[in-house]
Amino acid sequence: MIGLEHFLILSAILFSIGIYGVLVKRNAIAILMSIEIMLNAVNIAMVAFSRYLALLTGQVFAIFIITVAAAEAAVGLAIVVAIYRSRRTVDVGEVDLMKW
Amino acid sequence: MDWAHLGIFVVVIIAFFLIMAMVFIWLERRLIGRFQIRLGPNRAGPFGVLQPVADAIKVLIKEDIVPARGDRWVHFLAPIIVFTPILMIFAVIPFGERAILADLNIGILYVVAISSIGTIGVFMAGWGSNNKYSLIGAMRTVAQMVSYEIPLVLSTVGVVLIAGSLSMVSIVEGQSIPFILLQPLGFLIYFLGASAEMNRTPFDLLEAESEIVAGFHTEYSGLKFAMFYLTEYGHALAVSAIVTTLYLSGWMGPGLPAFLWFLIKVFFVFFLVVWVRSTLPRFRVDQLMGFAWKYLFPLALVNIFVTAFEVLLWPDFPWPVIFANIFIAGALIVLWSRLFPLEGGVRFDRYGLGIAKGLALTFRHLFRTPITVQYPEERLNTSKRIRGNELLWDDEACNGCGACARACPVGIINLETRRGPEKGLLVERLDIDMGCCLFCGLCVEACPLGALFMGRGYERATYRRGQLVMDKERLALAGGEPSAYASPQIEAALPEQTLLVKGEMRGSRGHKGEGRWGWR
Amino acid sequence: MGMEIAFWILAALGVGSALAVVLNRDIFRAALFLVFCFFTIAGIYITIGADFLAGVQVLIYVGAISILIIFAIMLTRQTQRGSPSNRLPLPALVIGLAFLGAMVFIVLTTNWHVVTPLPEAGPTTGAIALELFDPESGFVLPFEIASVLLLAAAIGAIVLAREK
Amino acid sequence: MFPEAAGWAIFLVPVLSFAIISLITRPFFNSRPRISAYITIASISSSLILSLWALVSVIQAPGHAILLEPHDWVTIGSTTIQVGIAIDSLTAVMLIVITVVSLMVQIYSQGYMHGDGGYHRYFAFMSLFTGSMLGLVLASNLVMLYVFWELVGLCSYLLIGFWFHRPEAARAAVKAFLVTRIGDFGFLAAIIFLYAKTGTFDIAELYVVAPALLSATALTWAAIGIFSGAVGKSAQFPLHTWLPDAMEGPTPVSALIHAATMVAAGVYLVARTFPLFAQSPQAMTTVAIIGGFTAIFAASMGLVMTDIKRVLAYSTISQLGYMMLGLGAGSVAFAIFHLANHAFFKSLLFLGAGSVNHATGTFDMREMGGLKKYMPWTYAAFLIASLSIAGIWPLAGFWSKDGILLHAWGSTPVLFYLAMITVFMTAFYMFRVVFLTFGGSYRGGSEARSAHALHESPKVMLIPMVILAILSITSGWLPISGFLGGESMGFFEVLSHPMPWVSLILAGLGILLAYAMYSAKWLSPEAVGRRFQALYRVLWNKYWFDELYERVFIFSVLVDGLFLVLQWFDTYIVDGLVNGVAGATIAAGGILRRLQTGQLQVYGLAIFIGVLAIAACLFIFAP
Repeated sequence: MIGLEHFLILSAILFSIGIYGVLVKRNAIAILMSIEIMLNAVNIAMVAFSRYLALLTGQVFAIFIITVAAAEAAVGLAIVVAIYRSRRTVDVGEVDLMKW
Repeated sequence: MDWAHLGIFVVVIIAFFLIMAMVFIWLERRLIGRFQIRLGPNRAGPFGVLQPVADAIKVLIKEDIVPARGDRWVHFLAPIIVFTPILMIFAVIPFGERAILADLNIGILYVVAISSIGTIGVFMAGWGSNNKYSLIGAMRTVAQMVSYEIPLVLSTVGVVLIAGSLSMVSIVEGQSIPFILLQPLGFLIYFLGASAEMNRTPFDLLEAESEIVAGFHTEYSGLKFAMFYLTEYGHALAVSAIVTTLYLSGWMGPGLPAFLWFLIKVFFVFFLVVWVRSTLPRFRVDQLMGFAWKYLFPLALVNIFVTAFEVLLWPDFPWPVIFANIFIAGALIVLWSRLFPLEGGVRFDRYGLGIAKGLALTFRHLFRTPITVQYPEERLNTSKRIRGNELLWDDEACNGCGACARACPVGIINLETRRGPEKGLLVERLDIDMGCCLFCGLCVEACPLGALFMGRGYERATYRRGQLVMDKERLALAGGEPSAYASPQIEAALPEQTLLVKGEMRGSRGHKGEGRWGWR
Repeated sequence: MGMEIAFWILAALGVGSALAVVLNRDIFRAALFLVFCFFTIAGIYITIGADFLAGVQVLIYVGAISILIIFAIMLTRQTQRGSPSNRLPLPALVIGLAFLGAMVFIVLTTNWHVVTPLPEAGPTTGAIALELFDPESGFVLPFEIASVLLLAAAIGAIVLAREK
Repeated sequence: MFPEAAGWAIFLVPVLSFAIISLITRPFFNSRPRISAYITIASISSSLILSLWALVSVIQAPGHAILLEPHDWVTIGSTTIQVGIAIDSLTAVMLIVITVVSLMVQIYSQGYMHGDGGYHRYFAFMSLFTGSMLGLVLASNLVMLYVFWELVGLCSYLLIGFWFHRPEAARAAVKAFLVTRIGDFGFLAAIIFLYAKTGTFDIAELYVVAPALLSATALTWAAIGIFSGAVGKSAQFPLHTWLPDAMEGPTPVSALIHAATMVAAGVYLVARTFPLFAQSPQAMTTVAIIGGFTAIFAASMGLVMTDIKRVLAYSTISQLGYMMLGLGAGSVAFAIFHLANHAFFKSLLFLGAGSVNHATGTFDMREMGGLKKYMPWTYAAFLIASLSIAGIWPLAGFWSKDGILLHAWGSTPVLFYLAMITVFMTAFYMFRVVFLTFGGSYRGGSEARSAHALHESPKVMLIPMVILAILSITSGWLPISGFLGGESMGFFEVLSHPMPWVSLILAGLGILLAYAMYSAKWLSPEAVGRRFQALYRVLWNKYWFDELYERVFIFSVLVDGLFLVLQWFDTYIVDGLVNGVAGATIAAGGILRRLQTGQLQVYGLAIFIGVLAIAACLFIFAP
């Protein structure tokens, strides 16, 4: 029988993969993709809670998370494109104007 | 519903899909033919119904070309990813009262979600081809599809509001009045949006050969191309089915069995699609996005507001609402196009009448006799002065003066003579290489005795170039019919030119004798 | 039973495609794997009985966000350079594993007060709508704020990405 | 019975008029400036009617006072600040004086300000001023009184600087504001001191409580503190320097604010808190000395000024000194009586000066002359006011001035002698003005005005002047002093005393001297000036008080003394502290900035490590 723990651990695995991607990738778009994985992992946990605790609020929260993720993707990618326009790179290692 | 039942249903749906796609391919070609006063494919099988099969066989045995340095896997997966979602849409199409694979209670959402996957496939096709035209075409196509998807989805919200459910079955059952009457504006927006989603005329400029090669599937051939082709018609089928379900009360109808009603409506919608395609010209690329964002999108929003308002006020939708909605739709379309003209000043209140006229014209064409020539059986009624691809030589009249050989600008007339018994010249040899002939007719004009003529024949195909070299026997006048070119006496003798086609006179009954397609 | 098998398959595919996203050097393929990952997650929603959310997941993530990401990839023309790693793979791996360990530990040691027996999974669309828009305890205000956020994000994205 | 709402309405109606003008008519009816004038006049008229009602009620009320319960305004901890109004005979007289003079001035202003770009603004400020002034006299507690005290100061500032595009006006406005602030500081300190000692702001309560709770010294200081506010507001020595400069404002403003009402607020304040002063002989003496000295001191400067408004300004200071002298001599009744009379004739003098200016375009008397012919009404009004201020029987000024002189004789004879000299000086300089302005022949005016351009002012300006002239004659006949608790004198009976004769003779001598010098030319003013050249220079330069304040006090004491110390403190202690902190931060930042690599993912790593650490801490330390 599949229990809540299964979904939560799946969520944890995806979240950790996302963390790894965020920390490792050089390409800003790849980082955004990893963040999307993390958000999806959270959503899985939310939906699993809503099912196993019989509270629909979890799914409502998932919807809000999706909304925010869409906004984040739009703005984030627009920023990446804008950075690419001005600096001809999307390597976050090369975008370090804010140091010192 | 047990597994066996499910499996059978899936097989039935796939079969239905494939057959209907083929029927649609045939139907579209035939219909476009008739809209354009042609016949369309009519050779393979009765009325050409086997044409799609023949096409399929042809395509299956074609070579599958993968571009060098292309992304092989992406290139391979793209047609599948484009094709599969279209097939999956049919899972929620109610063909009859209980003839539905899965009556999901998120029916429309499912349709919208699934059909959005196809865009990824288009992208993959463009990317995997490693061809800049493919990629640009793919990106433009995707941009177009995404843009038109928004008004499309929004227009379905009106239906959902009235039906109070996302489930397709509930929507059909909710249509005591077909929703096309309650949602005329929504129907129009959905129809136009879906046409754009399918990349159909007038929204097909991104895969139009004259614009950008063939768009994202430029580099596809063989079976993979067939998949795209099948997808196109499958998509048309799906859209027709969805429009039927959402706006035309699905399977419901008096008298006939449910499935038949469904089919009739599907064909009707497809007929509309083809009708529009065969009538309207393409959009200009700068107007394409503007139409979606400035015209369809706001109107779809207004439609939602109006519908929501009506749902609140009159939950059971009395019939006067129909007229109110039709009036609102008309007023909105006219006002909106007046207020926000597209680039280049395209205003639909100005062109609307033209569109209607064009549709009426193509519709009238349906009832006209096609002017297609069934070639080997029927021949064109050629011009009196036609310069056919042959020359005719009158052995009796020729005195071997060689004027023709001197006049020939390309020097292909090879004339050998010898002294004859009455001091005249006898033609020993006359070879003309018709493979090099310009058909300029200078030789005919140069002949002082009228011994050389252009011929009326135009069907001289050979397997070798050498066989095109005519000798005396083959040039003999007796073998052909001389043209009236440079020969007034022959022209006078010929019957009056009528229509292009021999035999029975063809063409519109309304235009009989006007010679609109030929020379008198 | 069928749902269990589906869960295991989908979970494996999801984790695999997520790994492919972070490990693949070809950014375009990574994006495709991301799409696939989203898709498997939609499938997992179905196995939990969240059908509406599955539809939303496909519509938003597969249909919109992925397209956005692929467009961004195309616009930034970084495909030749691929998506290499930086100098931190090892620390990142350690952190990721530590997170995983911590979360798994917490998941396994917490009493979640799961409802037993589990209620039958029914259609969720209407229920979610009631939950969202219930005038008493609903989320009408957050919903409105979310729509304003989306509008702001859309306008902001246009302004940011516009060629000057 | 007088309703409380009517009492509040007296000062709130003009404030409302201010709000209407600034919020409605100024933005929306900018092209119809007369609306603002009408609104102002209507509001002040209603205040006048209500004030008359209040006066009648006060006369009928037992003890000549209407007692109204105050309302709580702000409660901070145990401190409750109340607002309330109280109407007694003093207030009632002040109300009538303020509303009458204000109404006259507003009517007059319609003509005087005609065509000015700031018409709306002018009437808005005037409404606000009148409302504030009425609130000042109505206030039943010191806090509210102080609020209105500052509000009238603000209005004064705004109206002196009404033509703010003129640098002199802007400077004069700032000067007035700052100089009065010095006095206000003492006043505020006294309020706080009194509250700290007695726990109440209510004036009526203070009458009873303060003498009981405060030691004699403390009471003296409190009284002196209050008096310092009065010194600032009433331009008494040594804070008198702002009032002559305040003449940069429009002349009706000078008439209303800087002659009749606001400057008299100091006198009113002392009168209002007189029970406190009465307990302290030292304070009374201080008031009397400052008043008496200011009277002669200002009058002496008025002798030589050539600007008509400045003469009037010094005259005002001098007359205010009289009032202070009267207060110091212990006669509230005569001080206020004189205040009322002075309000009428001095505002009339200013309006007359404004009328003259309206005709000639200048305030310099050397360029006037001979206006009697062209402006008979103005001349008549001005002459009446001059006679009144000179104290000629039976005009208004005579009655109150002689009352004060009588009391001064009773308390401190030295001041009485000074006051007598001042009477002479007053008569002299006022008639100097009369003869220079109206006598002789016309001397030019400002450049653009030739003699045939001279004309009498329009009726809207003349009618207020006529009414004020009538009041300048008759207000002395009213039993105001009796009403205020002093003795009244019979109309002819007063002439049976020797004292009035002395002052009348001195005034007559002053007039005679002025006639001799400026009309009959028996004595040449230039010759007299040369004869007393040293004195003339002193007077002409106003005893160098402006220079004293500016050079010595501001530059030497403040800028070179105190400010240097403060600057040293600021530079080395305060800045040193701040810079030290900043330097330390920079140094620390120099070390820590190595951590900021700009590499996003390093930060991300740190964040995740931090999250893990927090989770670990929660796990380890949570119960």
